[in-house]
Amino acid sequence: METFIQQLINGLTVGSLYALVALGYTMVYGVMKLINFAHGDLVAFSAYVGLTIFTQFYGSNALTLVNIVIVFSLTSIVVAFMGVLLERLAYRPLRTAPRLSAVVSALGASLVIQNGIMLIWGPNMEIFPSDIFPSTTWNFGGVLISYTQFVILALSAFLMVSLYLFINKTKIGTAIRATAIDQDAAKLMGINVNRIVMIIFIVGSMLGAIGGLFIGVYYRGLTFDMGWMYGLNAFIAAIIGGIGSIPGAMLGGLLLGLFNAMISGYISTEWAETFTFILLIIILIVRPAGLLGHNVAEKV
Amino acid sequence: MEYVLEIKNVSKFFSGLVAIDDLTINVKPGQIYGIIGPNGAGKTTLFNCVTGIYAPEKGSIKYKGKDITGMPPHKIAQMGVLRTFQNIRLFKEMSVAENIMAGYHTKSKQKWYHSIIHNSFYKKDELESWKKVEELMNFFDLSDLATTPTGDLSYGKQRKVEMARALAASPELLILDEPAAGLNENETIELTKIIKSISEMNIGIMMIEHDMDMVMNLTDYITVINFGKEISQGVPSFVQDDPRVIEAYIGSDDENDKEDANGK
Amino acid sequence: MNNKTTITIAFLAIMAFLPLLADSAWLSIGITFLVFAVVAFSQDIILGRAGVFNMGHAIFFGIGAYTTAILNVHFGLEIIYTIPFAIIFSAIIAVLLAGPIIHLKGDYFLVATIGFNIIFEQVLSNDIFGLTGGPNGIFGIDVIRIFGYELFSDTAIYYIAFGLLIITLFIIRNLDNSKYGRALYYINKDEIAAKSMGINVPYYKLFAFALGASIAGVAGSVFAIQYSAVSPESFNFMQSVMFFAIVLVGGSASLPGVIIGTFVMFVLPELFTEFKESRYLIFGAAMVLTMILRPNGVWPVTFGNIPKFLRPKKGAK
Amino acid sequence: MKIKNIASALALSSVMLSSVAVADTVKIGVQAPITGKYANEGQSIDNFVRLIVDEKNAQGGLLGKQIEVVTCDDEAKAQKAAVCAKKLVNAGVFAVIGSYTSGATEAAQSTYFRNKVLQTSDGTSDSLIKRKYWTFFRNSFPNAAQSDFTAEYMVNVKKYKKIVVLSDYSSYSAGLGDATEASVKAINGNILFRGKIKSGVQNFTSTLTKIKAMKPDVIYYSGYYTDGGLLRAQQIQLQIDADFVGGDSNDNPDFYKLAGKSAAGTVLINFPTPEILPYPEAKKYLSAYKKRFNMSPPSIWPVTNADGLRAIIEGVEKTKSFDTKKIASYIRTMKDFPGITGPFNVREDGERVGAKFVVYKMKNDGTKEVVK
Repeated sequence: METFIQQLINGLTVGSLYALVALGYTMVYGVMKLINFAHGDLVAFSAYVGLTIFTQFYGSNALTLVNIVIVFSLTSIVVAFMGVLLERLAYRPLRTAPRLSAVVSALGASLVIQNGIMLIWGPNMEIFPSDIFPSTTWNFGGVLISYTQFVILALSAFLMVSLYLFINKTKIGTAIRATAIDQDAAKLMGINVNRIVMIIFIVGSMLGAIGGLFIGVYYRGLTFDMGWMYGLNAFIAAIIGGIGSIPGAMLGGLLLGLFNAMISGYISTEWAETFTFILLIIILIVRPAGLLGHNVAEKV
Repeated sequence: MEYVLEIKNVSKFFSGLVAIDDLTINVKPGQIYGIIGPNGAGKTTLFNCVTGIYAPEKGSIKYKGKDITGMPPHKIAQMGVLRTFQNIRLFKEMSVAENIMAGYHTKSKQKWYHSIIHNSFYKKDELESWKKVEELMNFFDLSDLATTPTGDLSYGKQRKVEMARALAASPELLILDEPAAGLNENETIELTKIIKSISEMNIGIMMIEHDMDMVMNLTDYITVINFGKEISQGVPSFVQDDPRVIEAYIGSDDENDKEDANGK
Repeated sequence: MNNKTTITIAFLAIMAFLPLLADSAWLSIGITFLVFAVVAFSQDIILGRAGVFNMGHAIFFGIGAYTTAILNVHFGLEIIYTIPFAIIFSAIIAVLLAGPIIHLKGDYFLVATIGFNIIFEQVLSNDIFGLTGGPNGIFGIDVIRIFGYELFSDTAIYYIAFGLLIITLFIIRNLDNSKYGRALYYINKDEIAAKSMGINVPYYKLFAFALGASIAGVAGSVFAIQYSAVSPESFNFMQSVMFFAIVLVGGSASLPGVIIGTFVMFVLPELFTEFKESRYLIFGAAMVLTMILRPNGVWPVTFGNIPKFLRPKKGAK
Repeated sequence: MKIKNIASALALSSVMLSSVAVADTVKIGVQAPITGKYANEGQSIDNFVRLIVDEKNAQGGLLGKQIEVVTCDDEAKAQKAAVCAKKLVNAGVFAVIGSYTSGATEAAQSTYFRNKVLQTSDGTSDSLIKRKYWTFFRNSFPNAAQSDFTAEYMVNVKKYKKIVVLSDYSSYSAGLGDATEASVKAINGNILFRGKIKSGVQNFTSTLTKIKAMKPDVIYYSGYYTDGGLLRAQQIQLQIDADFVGGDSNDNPDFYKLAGKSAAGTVLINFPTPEILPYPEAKKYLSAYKKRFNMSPPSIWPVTNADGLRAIIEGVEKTKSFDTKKIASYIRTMKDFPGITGPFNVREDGERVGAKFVVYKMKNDGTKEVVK
């Protein structure tokens, strides 16, 4: 039982990272119907930027809370700027082009960011300091939660609730939802679609940046191609939840984290990815719109 | 066999909303059957049910006495029910001849291996196919445009290509969704003649049209629908004077407006 | 003689004489180019013609290579006899994998094929049934013998690959001028219109898969012969991304387009080794830029491929 | 484009032809990952080869001929390695040093064999000598030697009763893991669990939680430090009360950076690192290397490759010929040739014998002490 609950905690931690990243995919897909393949690489980029700021400004001394907040904010701003730049340069010129052109452009942008990271920070692993958060671990009857895990779970939950409120309760949120449903109609209603897309990229990139920083703080080792793996998992999470659906991305992320943990914990580490993708394919076949998305009838 | 198409008590819902409601329509071979009604009445939805794009929730559709309800579109087309689209669906980048060839697909007897090895059977079949395309291009006066991409053609020409494409499949039921939309007066007159001569080949024709002059001139029989329901049925002269029809059309939009429910 | 034929003949002539000029190292780059061009052409049948978003094409290339490797190394079958199996297995696997998901639309299909490719990598790496050799792959594949002659020189392998390219181009030409080939274009351009003309969309899409996969399968066999070794990393997801990008950057269903794409992605890196560090950055930027400047690829396809007697006489209009 | 391709191909081949014609030099090839993930190792192999060759050339060369080094970058990829092999053979080398990884070495082996070119590599995969090519000999020690040593240490020295063996999926790591499992079983040790993790996924908590429930005495990991350090950190975070023993590729400063304070107590089994090699040749060559390149080799592997080269040079000088067949059989009969990495003995099948290993233990402050 302890083992099971421990696996649950393990799964939820990584699941909330997936969820944070998945939100970026799902928001962009919702509005632009584009798989932003470069999003995972932005996440990796944010981890590197965060590390550079940490080491530049604070050395490896233990950090105060204020400093941590500053690093997180600065990184988010830099990455949000990158996200907007990405949209301007690689996606906006292709908004009316064939679907596949945008897909190729996204793949190209992913290569550019990934190899840009390699050229800037080098091909070898960069390592986060191990003492950003205290190394406290709480023991609840054999089930362990570390300080870092707790911060990840709590802050992710906070961010997701905030985003949910932002999308559902604010005027901008309403405009985003309207644009996602019908861009042309939204335009007619006086919504500036370019501005909405920019907001989507800012918010998505910032969430991805927080995810990337968590990955850095929790796992510490950074490689220039790491974004691809987190991106892929997060993207699968977005599809499981129903791509385009924001609560879907959150649910999908958590479920995928749990699913991975349970498969590796109880069935097989050898075939863990295979199981993940079989799950994905089954969901695509049985319920292509995902758990929380809804099917749109084909128009003729 | 009296009817080429028998639609019996067909209903179709979209997420709980009724799109067509208990319609019954019978089309005879060689008959030109008009479907009219205000925008959003469910006319195109009816056509989509007949051609298999949608499966109706209730009722049955019979083609030449055979039940085709819920069959996939390509099977229905293979049986001889061909259509054109309200918002022209041609293969834009491809030439007029290649577009018409698409209609001949069901008639060509080529097997998969003929796409790898071209034997004498292939050559014969291919020649026959292109001859048919040539015949249709002559019929529709499109021969000069054989190699032109259809995307570059005028609206009227595109409508003709779409009809030629449907005819290439030698249909027994031809479904035309607003064939005159966007056409000028001369083109409409030409189109009327063409439709007439198609019906003389004993092909049943079902058409949606907003151009009332054309409908009244051309059709043998009409069903008027509104909100998915039949409100009147009969020969043109009867329908024209039916008070229920006049009432349905009062306050409705300009007759050339796009039907919103049919989308893109 | 039209433009396309001229280009094809000129290209084949250059490729035919290349071994006379190149040394062995350049020859093996030449072989790689030919093999990858064949794979790209086979992907072009699925992606460029049928318009199916297949991002797992390396699977079929890999099935062919592993079929040859396994049958030769584990079962002692002569290389030449492994090729029919490579064709058939690739086609069968293609239909089995694509079949259940063939109705999925665009991006969903793409994601499912990414999934298949990653499962495929894992199957190879986990040494399934003790056949695939795990992450090492399979070494020591025999040389190819035809009519008792051992063909082990690079020149011989080059001409085998060259022959395969010619056969592929021949098949593609025949395909484009047939009922099946045209059906693929119709589906690509407008699926609903194609359906309404009586075209059985899933059937033709699966046909494209089977044909594309079997050609990729033979290319895989030649690849295995060239290196006398196969390993999972040659058939990973990144390779599929490359084959996907080649077709779209060059131009869907366009012969020069696919040749240009293959050349840029696989041969240029060999020529400009000094840019090795930044070459993927340059590739990525080139992919973005090409799509912005030429959304339909560097050299897009042109239609109007109809018999002479149907062409309007000059000056008719 | 096409024309340029042919032109450059022509230019290249003519350069090669003309250089083969010059008879007063001999060529030695280096096949190594100059770029990519293992670039630092590959570059160091190239550096070390050039150091030794320059020394030899300064002494008047090999049998009076100056040695020329031709380097080919295989990026540690099998496919590139096959191309490299052909390039080097065409360049007219009589011997090749490399490559760094077993996979790239194995992919090139048959080409060198067919063209009678000597090859020596540090690759540790047991399969490298399976085909018994006379052209090939190993300059490091095989996985089997390390796994026997590790098994002996865990089962007989530390008396662990419940052993967990983990590896990643790479050929090196999975091979060492399998070999260790077999070695432990061969001396009647108890393998509780043999698992694999995927390199780079970073989250190993599920596997570790599962292992925790089995209550092992020791977790042995045969993969690379990039995963080993995290594995150790997550083991401590999950409070799994077991020792951690790492295979040679865990021995890297980044292991401690990744594991942080959790690194303390970790045991690593490795070949002696260059700094602690006790042999006179080691002092000489390593200080020369440091002087010239302003750093030490990143690991022992460039050094074993240097020994491979020195063995070949010795073979040429003793047989007074460049006949590779003669050199190869001479190398197989040498007795305790004084290598930088210790006495150099090669068995008939090309295997280097007489492996030496060191056991290190990590201390709290990140330094390591030699236990054995």
